[in-house]
Amino acid sequence: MKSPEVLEIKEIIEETPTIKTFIFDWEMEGENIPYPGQFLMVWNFKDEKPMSISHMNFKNNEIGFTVKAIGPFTNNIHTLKEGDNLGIRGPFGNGFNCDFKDKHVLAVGGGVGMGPFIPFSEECINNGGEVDVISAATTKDELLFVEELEDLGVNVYTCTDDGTCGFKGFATDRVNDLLKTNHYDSAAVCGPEVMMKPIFDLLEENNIPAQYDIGRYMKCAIGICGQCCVDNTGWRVCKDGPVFSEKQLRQITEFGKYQREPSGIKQYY
Amino acid sequence: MKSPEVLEIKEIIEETPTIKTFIFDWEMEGENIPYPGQFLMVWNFKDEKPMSISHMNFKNNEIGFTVKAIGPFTNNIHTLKEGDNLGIRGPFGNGFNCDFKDKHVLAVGGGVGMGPFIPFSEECINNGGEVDVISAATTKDELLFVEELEDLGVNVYTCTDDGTCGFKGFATDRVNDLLKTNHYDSAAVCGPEVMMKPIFDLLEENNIPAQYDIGRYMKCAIGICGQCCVDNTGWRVCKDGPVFSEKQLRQITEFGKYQREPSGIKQYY
Amino acid sequence: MLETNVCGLNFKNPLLLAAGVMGSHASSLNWILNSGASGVVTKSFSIEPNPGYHNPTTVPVEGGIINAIGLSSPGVENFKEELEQIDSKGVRVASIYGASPEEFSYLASEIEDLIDVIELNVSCPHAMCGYGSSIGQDPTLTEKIVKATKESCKVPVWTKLTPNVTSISEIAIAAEKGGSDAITLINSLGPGMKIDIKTGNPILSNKFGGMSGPAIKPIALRCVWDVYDSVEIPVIGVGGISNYKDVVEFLYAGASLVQIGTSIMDYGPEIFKTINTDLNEFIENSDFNSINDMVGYAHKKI
Amino acid sequence: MLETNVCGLNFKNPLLLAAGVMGSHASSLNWILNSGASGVVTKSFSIEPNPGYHNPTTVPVEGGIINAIGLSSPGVENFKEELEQIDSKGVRVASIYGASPEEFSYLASEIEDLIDVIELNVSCPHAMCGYGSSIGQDPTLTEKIVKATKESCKVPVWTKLTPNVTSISEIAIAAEKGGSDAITLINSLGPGMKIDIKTGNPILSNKFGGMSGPAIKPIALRCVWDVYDSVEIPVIGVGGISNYKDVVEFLYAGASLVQIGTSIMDYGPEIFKTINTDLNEFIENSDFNSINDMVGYAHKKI
Ligand SMILES: Cc1cc2nc3c(=O)[nH]c(=O)nc-3n(C[C@H](O)[C@H](O)[C@H](O)COP(=O)(O)OP(=O)(O)OC[C@H]3O[C@@H](n4cnc5c(N)ncnc54)[C@H](O)[C@@H]3O)c2cc1C
Ligand SMILES: Cc1cc2nc3c(=O)[nH]c(=O)nc-3n(C[C@H](O)[C@H](O)[C@H](O)COP(=O)(O)OP(=O)(O)OC[C@H]3O[C@@H](n4cnc5c(N)ncnc54)[C@H](O)[C@@H]3O)c2cc1C
Ligand SMILES: Cc1cc2nc3c(=O)[nH]c(=O)nc-3n(C[C@H](O)[C@H](O)[C@H](O)COP(=O)(O)O)c2cc1C
Ligand SMILES: Cc1cc2nc3c(=O)[nH]c(=O)nc-3n(C[C@H](O)[C@H](O)[C@H](O)COP(=O)(O)O)c2cc1C
Ligand code: FES
Ligand code: FES
Repeated sequence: MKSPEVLEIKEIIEETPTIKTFIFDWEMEGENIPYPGQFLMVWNFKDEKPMSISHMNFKNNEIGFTVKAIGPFTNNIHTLKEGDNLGIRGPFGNGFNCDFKDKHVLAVGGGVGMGPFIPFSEECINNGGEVDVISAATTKDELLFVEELEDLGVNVYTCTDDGTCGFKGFATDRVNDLLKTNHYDSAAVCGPEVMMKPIFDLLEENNIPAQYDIGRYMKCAIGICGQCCVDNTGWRVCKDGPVFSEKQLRQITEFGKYQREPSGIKQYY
Repeated sequence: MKSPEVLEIKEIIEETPTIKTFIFDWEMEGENIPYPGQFLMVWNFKDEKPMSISHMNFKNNEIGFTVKAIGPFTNNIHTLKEGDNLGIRGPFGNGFNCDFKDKHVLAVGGGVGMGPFIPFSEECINNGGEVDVISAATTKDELLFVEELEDLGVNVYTCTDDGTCGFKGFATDRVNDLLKTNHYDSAAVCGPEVMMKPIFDLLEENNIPAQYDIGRYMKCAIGICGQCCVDNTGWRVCKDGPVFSEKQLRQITEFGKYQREPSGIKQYY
Repeated sequence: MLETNVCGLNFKNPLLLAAGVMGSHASSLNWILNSGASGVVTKSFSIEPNPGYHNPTTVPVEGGIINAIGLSSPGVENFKEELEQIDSKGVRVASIYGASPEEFSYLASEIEDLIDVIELNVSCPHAMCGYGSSIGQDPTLTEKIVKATKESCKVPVWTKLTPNVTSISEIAIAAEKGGSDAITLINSLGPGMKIDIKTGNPILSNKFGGMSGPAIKPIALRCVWDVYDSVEIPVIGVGGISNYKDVVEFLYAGASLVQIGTSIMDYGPEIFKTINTDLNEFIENSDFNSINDMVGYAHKKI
Repeated sequence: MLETNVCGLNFKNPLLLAAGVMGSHASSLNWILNSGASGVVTKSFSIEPNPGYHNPTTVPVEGGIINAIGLSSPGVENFKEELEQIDSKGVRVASIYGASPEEFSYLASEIEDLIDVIELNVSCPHAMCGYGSSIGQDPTLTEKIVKATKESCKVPVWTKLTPNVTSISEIAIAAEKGGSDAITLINSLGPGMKIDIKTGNPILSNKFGGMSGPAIKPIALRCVWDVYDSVEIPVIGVGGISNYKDVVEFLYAGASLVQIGTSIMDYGPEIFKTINTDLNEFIENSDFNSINDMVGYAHKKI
């Protein structure tokens, strides 16, 4: 375990009106080497919160994450400029299995839940897999990573609640639609839990093995404080997750129902 | 730095009426590997004192030291039986240079100061050197390691104060005598300081480079407490020694004059 | 071989989970019980909900971590739901905290039917003023709180002390006088701090946090030694335990049971199984016939 | 870049040798000065000779060592010979210990002409009863001893405190009231202990010893932070320093100077040179213009 390392923001990419990507120099060696689906703890000297790794550049030794401004912390992060400091510790968690040689994989990302899917797609393709990605958002302007993924050779299917781009409707409907014409060996899903739950149900019905990148309130991120443990297994999302297989998720009885506030009080969806 | 490890005494050899060797199983690996001239700290659960390593068996994984009963601690050690426990930590200190390929080396050991000279001779011979050893003692029964050294192929010259075996007189006289007929490239000396000092003077006169294994009262043995530091350089006998070259010894102004009690008070010889 | 009885309760081995580590939900506590712990101590909870401090709440230091979680708690009403679900095959210890004898005794009476033991946290070194170690640094207040708790419940009460006092024996004796059934020591050490040298910011949002992990073991052992000599009631050792050798040291120093916290970070819940196996082997190869034989053994050697 | 002035004395850098480490002879102290320290603190000495405890007197623990040397001392008469020979190119600090105001003031008056500063050791955690931390845990006695010493000598007096108290600020304030010119913190932590599990013997002959080395740094830093906030006089930081980053942390927390002890075990006297070089580079690449600019910097950040 390491202390936060204070790094200068090397580059800021304005992805959408509410989402920015922050990029840092990062020595890609030893425990520093990230894996798709892992996350960082980001310290703005007032608070510290988890962010999925959305950018891994092994050639240029860079790492990055993509932040949606939704509250005090993320709004503050959005005010920062290139050259400003942030404390970073990690990578943490288990990450996705990306070992899909000759397999067809469907990744579904809702909003900023698209975060892990560039590194995930890259790794799957490097391993000889074929990747389709559903990038879902409320509206066209909020769609993430469409071009970047197409450049990687991914088949990207967009989906917006308001129909401003691609499929009009929710990600579940989009998945349902694709399943009619395509065969998938596996899936990977990340997004708000209210989005993930119906997709989980759908994929279960269709017997498609899948990995789910879930979020819980995090304090230590090193598997000790117990804040992020899920019912009924007690698994720590920060250490045993954040990615769980469909088999594991069947045992996480709180999935789609509630999560816990910092005090530990259950917050039902 | 390691804690004392409590080990069973594997074998006790009665070397002389006042001297015994204690042998232990010892994993010869990593930091455990000893070098001739290094010492161990030996804990009898009442006190802990330094003892030169006199026995190193790399095949059987054994280590040992040779103790002369002269006071409370060493008398207690002499009462122990095979199978009894002692705490051992080490090896400590720098050890002898044994790199004497095609050189002729004279080792001079007074009493239990012979301790390091079996491992020393073995290493010198392995490196292609020729070794003469003067084993000096008060009387014949107290002579140490004569046979063992001869078995190694060392030329052993005995020397007793009372003339009961070999040369009659002090070790210095024996060295003086040998220098008349033999050429030595280097020397190694260990014994009481009152014995070492005249030998040092003699070897200096004869321009023979030499190494001196000296003793000082020791507490920590890890170079921190400062008890064993020598004037005028401040070197720590436990860490920077216990073996010093003739060049170093010239700077150790207290050599042959005094050493310090546990309180730090100087004790003149 | 590993069974022992303390305060009239049977423990299938001397290893318990320490308070505050994976201790906020019944589900994680049950995982720990299934991993071989004989008992679990919950995260400390209070009457009212408390979100704790902002992150960062933990930071690594040489030989361990410092933490200032800030005693986050869902409040007793919400926490009852968790307590009810802790598997009764293990010894269930509820750690409670408050600011006054009344708060402690109220909490105890509210939950005593759901658990086996109550542990009083009068020792958290990063609690809000009036809580935690500010109590456990005052012998009179400690005695009062223990007494009030004892009067309000029938289960055994353990008092957990802070090492951050001039004399831990003085506090332990006060707790014993108050009627404590055992003394748990130590809560995390210090507090300590860490400062980022690039910006000058203390890393923990609370600036200070309690130190835990292997680095605090020598201090914890000495506290156990001292308190074992000072009181008649059992001592429960905690602080830096990561393997069976550490457990043996604590037993020898006078602990009847031990608790394990921070090492779960490095070894996971499996640490309980590993230590039980190793400890069992150690005892079988020794002259001891039970855990109880080992308790305080080092005191007889000097 | 590294020069600083504390208590009216010039230090060519902020690094001093801590008391008791290679500090018994002028020869080793001079070696340390030649290795780059700006000053040296001697091993603590008393009026009468004292051989200290039997071995073992040190034992390693996670992140450091524990020691119970037992304040060995040749006595002031014998030690004067050493004091006279310490090179005056560095700041010469004599660490003294005793059991009463009279003993401290006698010692101070005996040696003040031979040295630049007197450091009062009222903090050794393994001293005989009546000495060391049994003084530094009592604010009234601490104040009296500081006062008596100040009245008996003209050189600056630093008071070295133990972290093993409920409130270190309380003791620091007492020392300041007594007239101390600076506060040195911390002496070794605990005490702690280690037990051999094969035999059950505590390893140190004194059973308990003070903990030092990297593991105690978080506690030392927090003590410096607290005392910096509580007194007006300078604070001197010590505890677990092994590299320039540690020094920066201590300066930020409020230390005007630092002392280094246990790390010499791993890095030798060369550690002073290494840290000076690295610290100089750090400052040159920063916005600071002097050591003094850095002192207490972290307090301004919160
Ligand atoms: C493993 C993981 C990966 C994440 N990856 C990303 C990412 O790549 N991009 C992104 O924008 N967001 C990500 N998040 C969510 C992100 O941490 C929250 O958006 C952020 O913490 C919100 O903080 P706030 O102060 O801006 O808003 P708030 O109003 O304080 O919080 C809004 C919601 O964010 C969540 N949240 C707040 N604090 C935490 C915390 N300490 N730990 C976990 N969740 C918290 C809670 O659900 C909360 O209701 C991730 C969360 C997790 C657990
Ligand atoms: C590097 C080194 C290697 C040694 N190797 C051997 C050896 O191989 N065999 C052997 O018999 N002896 C050896 N000695 C000496 C041995 O340590 C002492 O003989 C022993 O400590 C005496 O203790 P005692 O209680 O029996 O006698 P005491 O009457 O207590 O001491 C007699 C003398 O031994 C020396 N001594 C005592 N305690 C210590 C101590 N802690 N550290 C150093 N010297 C001490 C002092 O000069 C003292 O005057 C060595 C000493 C050193 C420093
Ligand atoms: C993250 C964390 C949270 C803790 N929370 C509590 C708590 O709520 N109540 C308590 O009494 N002790 C708490 N502690 C202290 C531990 O129970 C234990 O006393 C201490 O950490 C020393 O043991 P260890 O070194 O095995 O962790 C906490 C410790 C940690 C690391
Ligand atoms: C072997 C040893 C001996 C010590 N002797 C003394 C002493 O005589 N007087 C004193 O004030 N502090 C003494 N100390 C404490 C140190 O000066 C210092 O306060 C403590 O070790 C913490 O610093 P460090 O971690 O850099 O060693 C001693 C420490 C050690 C390790
Ligand atoms: S956040 Fe602490 S255990 Fe996961
Ligand atoms: S014995 Fe302690 S420095 Fe050598």
